[in-house]
Amino acid sequence: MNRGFGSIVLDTSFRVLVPFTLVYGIYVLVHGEYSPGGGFQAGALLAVGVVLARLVQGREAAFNIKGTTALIVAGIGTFIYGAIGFSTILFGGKFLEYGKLPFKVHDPAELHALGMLGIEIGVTICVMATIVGILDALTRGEDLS
Amino acid sequence: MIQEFLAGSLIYWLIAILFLLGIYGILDNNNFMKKLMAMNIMQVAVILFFLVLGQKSGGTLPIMIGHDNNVDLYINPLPHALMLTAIVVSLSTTGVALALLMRIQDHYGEIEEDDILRRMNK
Amino acid sequence: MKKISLLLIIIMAGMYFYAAVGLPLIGDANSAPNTHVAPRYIEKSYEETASPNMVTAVLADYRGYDTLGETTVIFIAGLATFLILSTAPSKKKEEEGGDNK
Amino acid sequence: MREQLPALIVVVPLLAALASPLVAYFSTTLVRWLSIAAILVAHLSSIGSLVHALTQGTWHYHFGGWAPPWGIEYVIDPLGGVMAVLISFVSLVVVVYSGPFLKEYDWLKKGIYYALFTLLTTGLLGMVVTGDVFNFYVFLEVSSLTGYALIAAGGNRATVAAFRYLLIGTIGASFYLLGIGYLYAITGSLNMADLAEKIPLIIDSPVVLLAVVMFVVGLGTKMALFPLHGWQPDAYTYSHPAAAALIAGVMAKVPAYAVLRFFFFIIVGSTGPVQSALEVMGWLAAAGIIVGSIMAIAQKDFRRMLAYSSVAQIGYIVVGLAIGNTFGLIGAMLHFINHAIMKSCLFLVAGGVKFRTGEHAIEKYAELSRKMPLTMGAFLIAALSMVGLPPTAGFFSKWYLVLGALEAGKWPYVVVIIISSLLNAVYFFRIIENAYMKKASPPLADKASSTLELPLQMLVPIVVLGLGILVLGIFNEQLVSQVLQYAIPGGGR
Repeated sequence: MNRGFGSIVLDTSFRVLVPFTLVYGIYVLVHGEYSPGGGFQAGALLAVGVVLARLVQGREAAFNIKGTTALIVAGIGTFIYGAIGFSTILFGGKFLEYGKLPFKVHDPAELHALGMLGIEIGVTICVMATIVGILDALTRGEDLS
Repeated sequence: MIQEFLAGSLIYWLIAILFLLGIYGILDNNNFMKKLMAMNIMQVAVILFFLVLGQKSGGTLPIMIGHDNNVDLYINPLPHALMLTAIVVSLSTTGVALALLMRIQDHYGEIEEDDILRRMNK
Repeated sequence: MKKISLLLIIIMAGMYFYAAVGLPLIGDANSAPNTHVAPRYIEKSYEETASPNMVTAVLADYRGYDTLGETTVIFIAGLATFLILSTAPSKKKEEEGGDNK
Repeated sequence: MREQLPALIVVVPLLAALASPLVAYFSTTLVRWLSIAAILVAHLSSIGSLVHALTQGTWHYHFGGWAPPWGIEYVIDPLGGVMAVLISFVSLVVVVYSGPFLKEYDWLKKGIYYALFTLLTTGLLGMVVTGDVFNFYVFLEVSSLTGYALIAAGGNRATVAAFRYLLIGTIGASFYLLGIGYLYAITGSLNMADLAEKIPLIIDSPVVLLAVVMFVVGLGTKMALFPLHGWQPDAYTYSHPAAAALIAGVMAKVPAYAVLRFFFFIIVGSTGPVQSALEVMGWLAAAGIIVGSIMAIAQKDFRRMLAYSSVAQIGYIVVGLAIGNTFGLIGAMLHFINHAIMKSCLFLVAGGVKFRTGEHAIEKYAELSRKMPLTMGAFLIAALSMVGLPPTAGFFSKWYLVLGALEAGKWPYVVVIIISSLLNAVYFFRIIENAYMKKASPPLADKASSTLELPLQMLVPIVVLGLGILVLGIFNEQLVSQVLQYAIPGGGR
């Protein structure tokens, strides 16, 4: 797992596939309000990009996230979610009351949509980083042998 | 009568059988990996049960078509939202269990419950 | 032991079959779950949250606090996997279970 | 900020835990203080909420501003408030204590440990203050998953124990989830207050009967009620020594709290399945008290003995619930508090002895009273309290239980409680005898380098909990009349 399965076919198809996967992940994230989708699915898709890089190019892949970094990033992702909830307390509402977010919009309902987008971004980051982190932890054992 | 049963409540019996199969699998198997798979079957049964509760004949996906918010048009979105949570929980549990199994396999060289317990309490 | 667990399972199966008569029929539009709380989500969610996807509205807004817990569960899975797999001096031979007695 | 207190109980430790890996990357000292501060904030918030609930009535907090049953609400009534104060207090003590065990960890493992520990506290606190049955499930899983991880961190045998606990715990959680599914199917609601209004109308439905059975099995598994306790001794014995006190002391209490909440506040009705369910649970618990005590006598390992004794002690709480009158419920509530403090204190002592001498076996406790006088003093108080001698807290919960059983005319419970006290005396005096009278034949291994018997971070928590048992015993009268009598069903203001 640390060396990757690189070969010319894999490398080429990897180069074609990964940008689409990442863009599709972001599409699923921002489109979650209008169609089936949302943070969890988007996170899994984004993680696929990183996991593919690991599988094809090995641990030295150009875009790779180290396991420990992934864990910290996962914490930050969930923290974004909690922080959005906590910020509404500071602006005078209840926890997670998106209606109190300090943005100018013409319809108060849109504040809710903005808040949802914010927390979905947090969820995406957490899911992506956790999947990468778990992969890293599971394959680390192979270093020892 | 029988038709109503088949269309209306048979699914509850099937879900109960699936759930109990999962539990029997956990109790009966000796191999930790098989137990884990049985655990997943059990969790799927619970998820199915909730999704069945959200069903409504004539209803469609709970995504608004135009601005039509007629209640009869859409199925109940609440169980779907709840089960997204339950699915994620079941996934996390499985992940942690697999990590534990890797440790057990590393240390004991096997994942048969009898043997491991005997060696543990020696 | 196997016979006892089988017996218990059969008893429980009987209880599930018995209780199934009290549950709403599948697809019944007048059942309690379809009439008590859910109609408000269908009728008001667009007006209140500007999201046409009701599942997302319920998941992220009405019951957003559950989803915070759910995201935390994923994070915990990551932490737990790391802690479990990194405590392992996995290939080091040590006496059986001698670490914690 | 004052009106936000119920949310702060859970949200502050949650946010602190999420930031822990990042903070640990910069400073491992800071992450320790962050966890302590977060749990302290949770403790102060829960005290504030409890005071508010006692003086001005039950406190409702609506998340996101959505009114129940559409949104999630937190409900702080005296019962939930007392549990929140108890959990955050024990957690605060244990987090201070766990420092020296982590000396050899690198920054990452320290960060992960503190994150998991704080999340365990978060999960337990979230379960006791929530007013929504599905939210309860989410926090049940948060606390369970962290529990599995902290148990597995204890070494190689611990992974097997944790895996078996994971399987059985997931069965329990699935039963619980299916139970709320059945209630949802016939009421359409997930809010506890809403359910409490709707269920009495349909109490005779077979669906409610099945839901009650599933709550008994699910919650019974989670709290290690007698025939379902198979996972528990291994899990408690091998768990991470620093976190064992929280896991053993508090984790099993919260499902027992849930039984109280569900069977006395939500599924109420003079007829119907609840009475028979409580009756069955009472008999099982009585059997568990005897079996657990006898098994405890047979153990050679101190922590394993304590684990079996937990099976018996959970039995007292369930017996109190099964008695069901005012005295019985007060006895059960008192035992929630007393047993959490006593068992945590004993596990802290076990960890301390392990830290000093590296031993858990009971026979190695010889002569310890001279080497570790304060630790063994705390142990002595806790042991006397477990047996139930008058000045200590343990006496009063048993006293109320016996009073309740006599009033309800349930003689067998009285006999069981008395027999079990004798058995408790047998296995605790064995250790007291070892520690205070015997001479160690080969001199004890001594790992300590300083002049103190233990590092100060460990000694202070042990002494605090030991004194806490005495204080609880002395001010028991005030505790019951000022707080607990409002916490039991029918006593709310």
